[in-house]
Amino acid sequence: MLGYLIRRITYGIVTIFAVSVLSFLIIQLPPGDYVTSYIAALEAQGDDVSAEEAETLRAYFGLGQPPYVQYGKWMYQIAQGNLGLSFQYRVPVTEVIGERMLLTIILALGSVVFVWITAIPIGIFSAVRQYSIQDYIATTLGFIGLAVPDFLLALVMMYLAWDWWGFSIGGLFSQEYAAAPWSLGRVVDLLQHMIIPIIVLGTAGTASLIRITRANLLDELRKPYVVTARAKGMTEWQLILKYPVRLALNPVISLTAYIFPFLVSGSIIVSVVLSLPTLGPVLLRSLLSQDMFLAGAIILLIGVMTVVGTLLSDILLGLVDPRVRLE
Amino acid sequence: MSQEIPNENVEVKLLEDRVSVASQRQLIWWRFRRHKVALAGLVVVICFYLAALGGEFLAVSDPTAGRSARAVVPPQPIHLFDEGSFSPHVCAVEGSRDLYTLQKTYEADCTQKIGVRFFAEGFDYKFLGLIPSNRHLIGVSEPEEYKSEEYIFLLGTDVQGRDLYSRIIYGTRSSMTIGLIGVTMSLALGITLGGISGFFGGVLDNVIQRTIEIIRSIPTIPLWMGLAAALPADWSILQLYFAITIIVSLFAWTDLARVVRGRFLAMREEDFVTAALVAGAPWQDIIFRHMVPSFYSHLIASATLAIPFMIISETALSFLGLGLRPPAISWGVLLQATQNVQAIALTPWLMFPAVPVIVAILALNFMGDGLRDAADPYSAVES
Amino acid sequence: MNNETVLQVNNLKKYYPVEAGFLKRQVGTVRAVDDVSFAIRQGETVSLVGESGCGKTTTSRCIVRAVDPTDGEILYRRENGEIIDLAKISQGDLRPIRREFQMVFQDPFSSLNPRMTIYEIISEPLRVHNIGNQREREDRVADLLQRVGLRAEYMRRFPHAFSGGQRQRIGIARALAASPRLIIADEPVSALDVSVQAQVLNLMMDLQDEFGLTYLFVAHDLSVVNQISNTVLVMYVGRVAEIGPPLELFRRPLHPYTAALIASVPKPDPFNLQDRVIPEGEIANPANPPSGCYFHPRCPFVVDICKQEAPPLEEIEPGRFVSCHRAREIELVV
Amino acid sequence: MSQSTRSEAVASHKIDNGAPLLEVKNLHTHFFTGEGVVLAVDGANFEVHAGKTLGLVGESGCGKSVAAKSILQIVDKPGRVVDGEIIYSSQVSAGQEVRRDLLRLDAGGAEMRAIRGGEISMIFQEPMSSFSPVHTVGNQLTEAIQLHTEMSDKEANETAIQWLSHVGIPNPTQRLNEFPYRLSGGQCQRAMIAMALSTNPRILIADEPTTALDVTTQAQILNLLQRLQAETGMAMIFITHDLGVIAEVADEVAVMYLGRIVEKAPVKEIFRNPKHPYTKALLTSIPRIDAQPRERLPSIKGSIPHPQNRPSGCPFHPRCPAFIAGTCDVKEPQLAAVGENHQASCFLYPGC
Repeated sequence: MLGYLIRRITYGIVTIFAVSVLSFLIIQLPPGDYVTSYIAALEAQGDDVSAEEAETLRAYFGLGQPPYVQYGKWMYQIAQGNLGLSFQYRVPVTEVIGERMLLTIILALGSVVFVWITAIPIGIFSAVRQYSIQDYIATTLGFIGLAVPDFLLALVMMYLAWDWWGFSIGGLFSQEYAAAPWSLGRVVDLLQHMIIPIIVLGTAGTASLIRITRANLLDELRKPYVVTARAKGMTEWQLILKYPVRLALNPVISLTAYIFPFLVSGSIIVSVVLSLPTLGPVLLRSLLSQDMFLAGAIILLIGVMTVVGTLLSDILLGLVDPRVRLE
Repeated sequence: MSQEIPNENVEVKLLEDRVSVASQRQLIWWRFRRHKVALAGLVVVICFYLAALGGEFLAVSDPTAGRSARAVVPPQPIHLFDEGSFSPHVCAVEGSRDLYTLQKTYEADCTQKIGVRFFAEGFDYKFLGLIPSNRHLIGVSEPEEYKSEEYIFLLGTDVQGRDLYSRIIYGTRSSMTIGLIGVTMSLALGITLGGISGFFGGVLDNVIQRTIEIIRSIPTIPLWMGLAAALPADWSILQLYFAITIIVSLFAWTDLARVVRGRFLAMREEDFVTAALVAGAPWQDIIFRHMVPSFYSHLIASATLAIPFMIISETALSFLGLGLRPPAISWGVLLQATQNVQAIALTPWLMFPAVPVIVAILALNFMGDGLRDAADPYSAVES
Repeated sequence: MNNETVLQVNNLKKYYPVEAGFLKRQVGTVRAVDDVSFAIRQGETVSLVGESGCGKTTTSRCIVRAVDPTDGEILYRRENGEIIDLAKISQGDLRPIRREFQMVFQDPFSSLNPRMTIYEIISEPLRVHNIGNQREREDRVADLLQRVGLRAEYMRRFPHAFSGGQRQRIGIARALAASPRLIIADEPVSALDVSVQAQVLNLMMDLQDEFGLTYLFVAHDLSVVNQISNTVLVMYVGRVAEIGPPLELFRRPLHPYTAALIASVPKPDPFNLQDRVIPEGEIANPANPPSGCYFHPRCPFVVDICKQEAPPLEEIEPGRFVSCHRAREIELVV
Repeated sequence: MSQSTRSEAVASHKIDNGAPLLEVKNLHTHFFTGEGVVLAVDGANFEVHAGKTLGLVGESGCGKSVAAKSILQIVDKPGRVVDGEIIYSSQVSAGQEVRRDLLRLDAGGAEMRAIRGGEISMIFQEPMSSFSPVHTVGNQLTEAIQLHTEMSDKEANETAIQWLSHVGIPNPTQRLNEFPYRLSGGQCQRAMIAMALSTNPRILIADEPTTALDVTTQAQILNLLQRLQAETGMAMIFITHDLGVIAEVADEVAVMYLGRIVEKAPVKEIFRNPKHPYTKALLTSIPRIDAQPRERLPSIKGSIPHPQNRPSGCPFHPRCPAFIAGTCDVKEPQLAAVGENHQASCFLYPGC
């Protein structure tokens, strides 16, 4: 188990490194260096920046030095908790991200839970009652859920909400709570607003998880140990829930590791459509306005979140399946 | 009863003979054919690519020609009969501006009928980029007679007064080919790297596998967004098109590489591969006569299932304004018009481009699923 | 190596590293084949027999170089008398020689490429070695098919049209296509039904007589081995336990393991059910074998030396080789 | 072989009043597949007597496993028992027997489940994959015990340990907490036997229990099964394709071919005086360790047809050396007496 854990953590670190390099690359890609765009942004807003100030800034970020030095400085700053400045908002990136980060995590976790509690029972039922009407319905719905991209689903939901009830489903808070400090009322308000985003976000994941649970369970149901259990005299549901489901869930758990990045990524576009106060809309705006420090920081943070999520589900798999630890 | 037995046997015998000499490809086709949904998917996919090829012929009007006079016209239904006789037409619309909301509104005026016919004359184009023509599948009977707003807007028009139906047809080309080209690129990468990984194994395999694992756990959408946003603003449509295709396929090759590697590894253990080795076959022979033909069907299935992913990616990026940019036309670009709730509320028909996206993805998924089942015609047939 | 010998294997070894941990450190060695020596004379059948993990299949794969041996010699006498070491030769140099020794596989399903017609499968060795033109190859395949008891027109069919026994015949036809001298048969009848097994065994013996073939026959079934071999080689955990002609070896084994094997085989004879002496314990793990003679923890005749020293393979009677410290003193009954 | 003392859990069942413990009559189990109906078992008749072993012998696809699973009503989908009777006499109290048709019981009902694994246990061919890889051996063993007894966890654990040591597994207490992959194939099969016998069944169905094992391990397992049978007095249905194994373990033999019992007799009678051409051919075509090397074996021509292409009439007629045109390929022979305690279904014998 320890070896397995070390291996997983090493992969995680390497992945974070890869993401950080890519994020840095993205920061560097637009023409002109960061200070030039920063100064341009400041001047556009009426501020005057002297040549010395510009030089100080350049030295601070190590501009003009080789890229790996700049990368090193950027990483060093990040390790200090300094994610740089957003020149669009003119405040430190950490301030812009703050609560949005938390809400992004809550949304992704909520979707994982939603995916689990809907997909697994449906998948199990679908496999056990293979070729029944319910199975066909679940399979077809699964297919459609897989085919509809989540942002289109969000659009459709918005249209329906507008057309049927005449209200907008955007946002995660009602107006009275939007800027209020955290309180029980705000949490309840948040939960109410999260239902539709979670459904939108979780649909594709649910669909694929239904299919995978079903396929895995069908595989497991043919294995000899199921016959053994049956020959013991167990009731059908008793044995299905104890044995094949238990085994079929292993790949499902490890799959969560791969669904998680999709949920986090997917939440970005869905958030844009539903104008949720998560990282998504900020990322889009920063990319469109070339606010690259903010963008780079967000991409890096999302990368770290994904890696941590993946790591957690890998560890979960290791706990659940003795064969994984053995490897 | 007993007289019937020989007949039955003859039939069984004939069937047996037919199956005995059936090649792999035939068996796959027979098996695929039994999947009715997959077959329907195949037909739909073919239709989409035909539409991509002959978009100009299918379009009603020039997709870039817009006039503010006919902005946001709602979809016009085609009436097949006129006073009991067959004469397809649409009703003309009368535009006016609501003085209160300043919104443009249209009223159908069925006293003015605009005749619709097949193979009508319309704007000039070159069919397949070669043959000059001005015939279109459908169009107005006498184009010269009508004013600009008196035309057929099957799915309505956008804010700039461009015919949405024609734009969707044009969008098919970029959206569907990005999938195809993207998959081709992913396949090239996936086959090369997966093949190296699976055939040679060892350190190389280890490095490639770890790389794939890392790429798979990277959150792709934010990275695409970042990469796409970093593309220079002054690039041409064509440059953007290829850049976006490359970005999209950059992250899709890993699945295909895994499929290829897995197949190679499984194949290496097959006795018939050892048999070829023992027979003295050179390694090119072993790879291209034995291994590759044994899994190309699986590969086609996996590639088919990867296309929807590419289509979704392009649509999403363009929808966010990070992918193809106007004047390029793709489904994602068209959907950009629906980014806010007001647009959806007032001009819901602008959401029509979502329909081909969903239909294309569904069709490709069904087809790919059927292919995957059929790819291994010897696996136990589920009843 | 005398003139009659086609293949002589000397001290063949195949070790696999056992890797563990994140950095794939080697933590041990599986001695799949550990110092195996034997010789096959022209026109004869030598059988490798033993239980799972005894290294019989690895030995055969080393000889055809589907696996590269770790150490040892595999001397092969070509038709022109030239002697080459198959263990050392490069794959490229080996290729033209390959047509002289062919292989028959255990699994009749995985050994035929399902994408190829029977003609393509059987003619592959001909194609690879550029023997004959299309017409001649077709005639050859038709001839081979008839020879193994199938109809010539089957060459247009695909493997899925045939039963296990028929497929095994096709596999034999392929092995014969380029007129080899030596055939390595890896459990060729184990996957077949009892009623088909005899057909294939008979066919193999007929072909051997007709073409003067030399067989290396790998099997786990002692009765099958008894039926087809001139010489039997009993293996245990990568090592040779005993070599001898079947008639003597099965009636009067010299190694306690051979005796145990024979006693364990259920005999289709309900009239003579005697109490058998079957070995206790389990087959040793090749990754972690016991000291000395690998069989000592299960051997009823074990003495101290067995625990310390691995016995050498000695010829204690003409044609009877055995690796047991006590082979000369103990009396084994079956 | 470990000679542990007889465990308390082992109770003797020896009662033989001549009536069979289990009677399978005219069993038909068919598989309804997309390509057509496969007659996996097509009219099987056999009896199992207390303390005796019935050897069910046949080649691949003859339906021997399906017949066994039909007894417990655990035939996999799309298979279904379509006809027949399986009469089982259970012992309600000392000397009192109740005869029930198992096929009339609800497959998922409590009554059938009490029999399944309780009174009739089963062991399988693949000992490794017959255990769930993610549950400990002990978990799976105690579960079987607790399904059929009122034992507490602790008692069940103790019983499980007793049984593991009784079947010759070293360190049973430790093994109990281990996962099956830590056990060798032979040990897994021993654990499987322990699990099957821990509920004191009156009949043990052994479905090719030694086919996947090495020959020395096979001998150990066969010895173990015979020892346990002698101790408990249970009846056994032993399914195999190996006539050598049959000769060793069986008292009665039923030979199956393509879903039918073609011959049935006591073991010595089958080997001394086989009647059906299939049995005869099978016996002469098996290689023997005591035979003269390099002699040709008489072989059966052709191969077993695919169960979907079942020949008309007698299923063996296309391969039969004694084929009678116009009879064997048209009419179906019935199982009839051809001697004392000896039945065969072949037109060579009157009454078939």
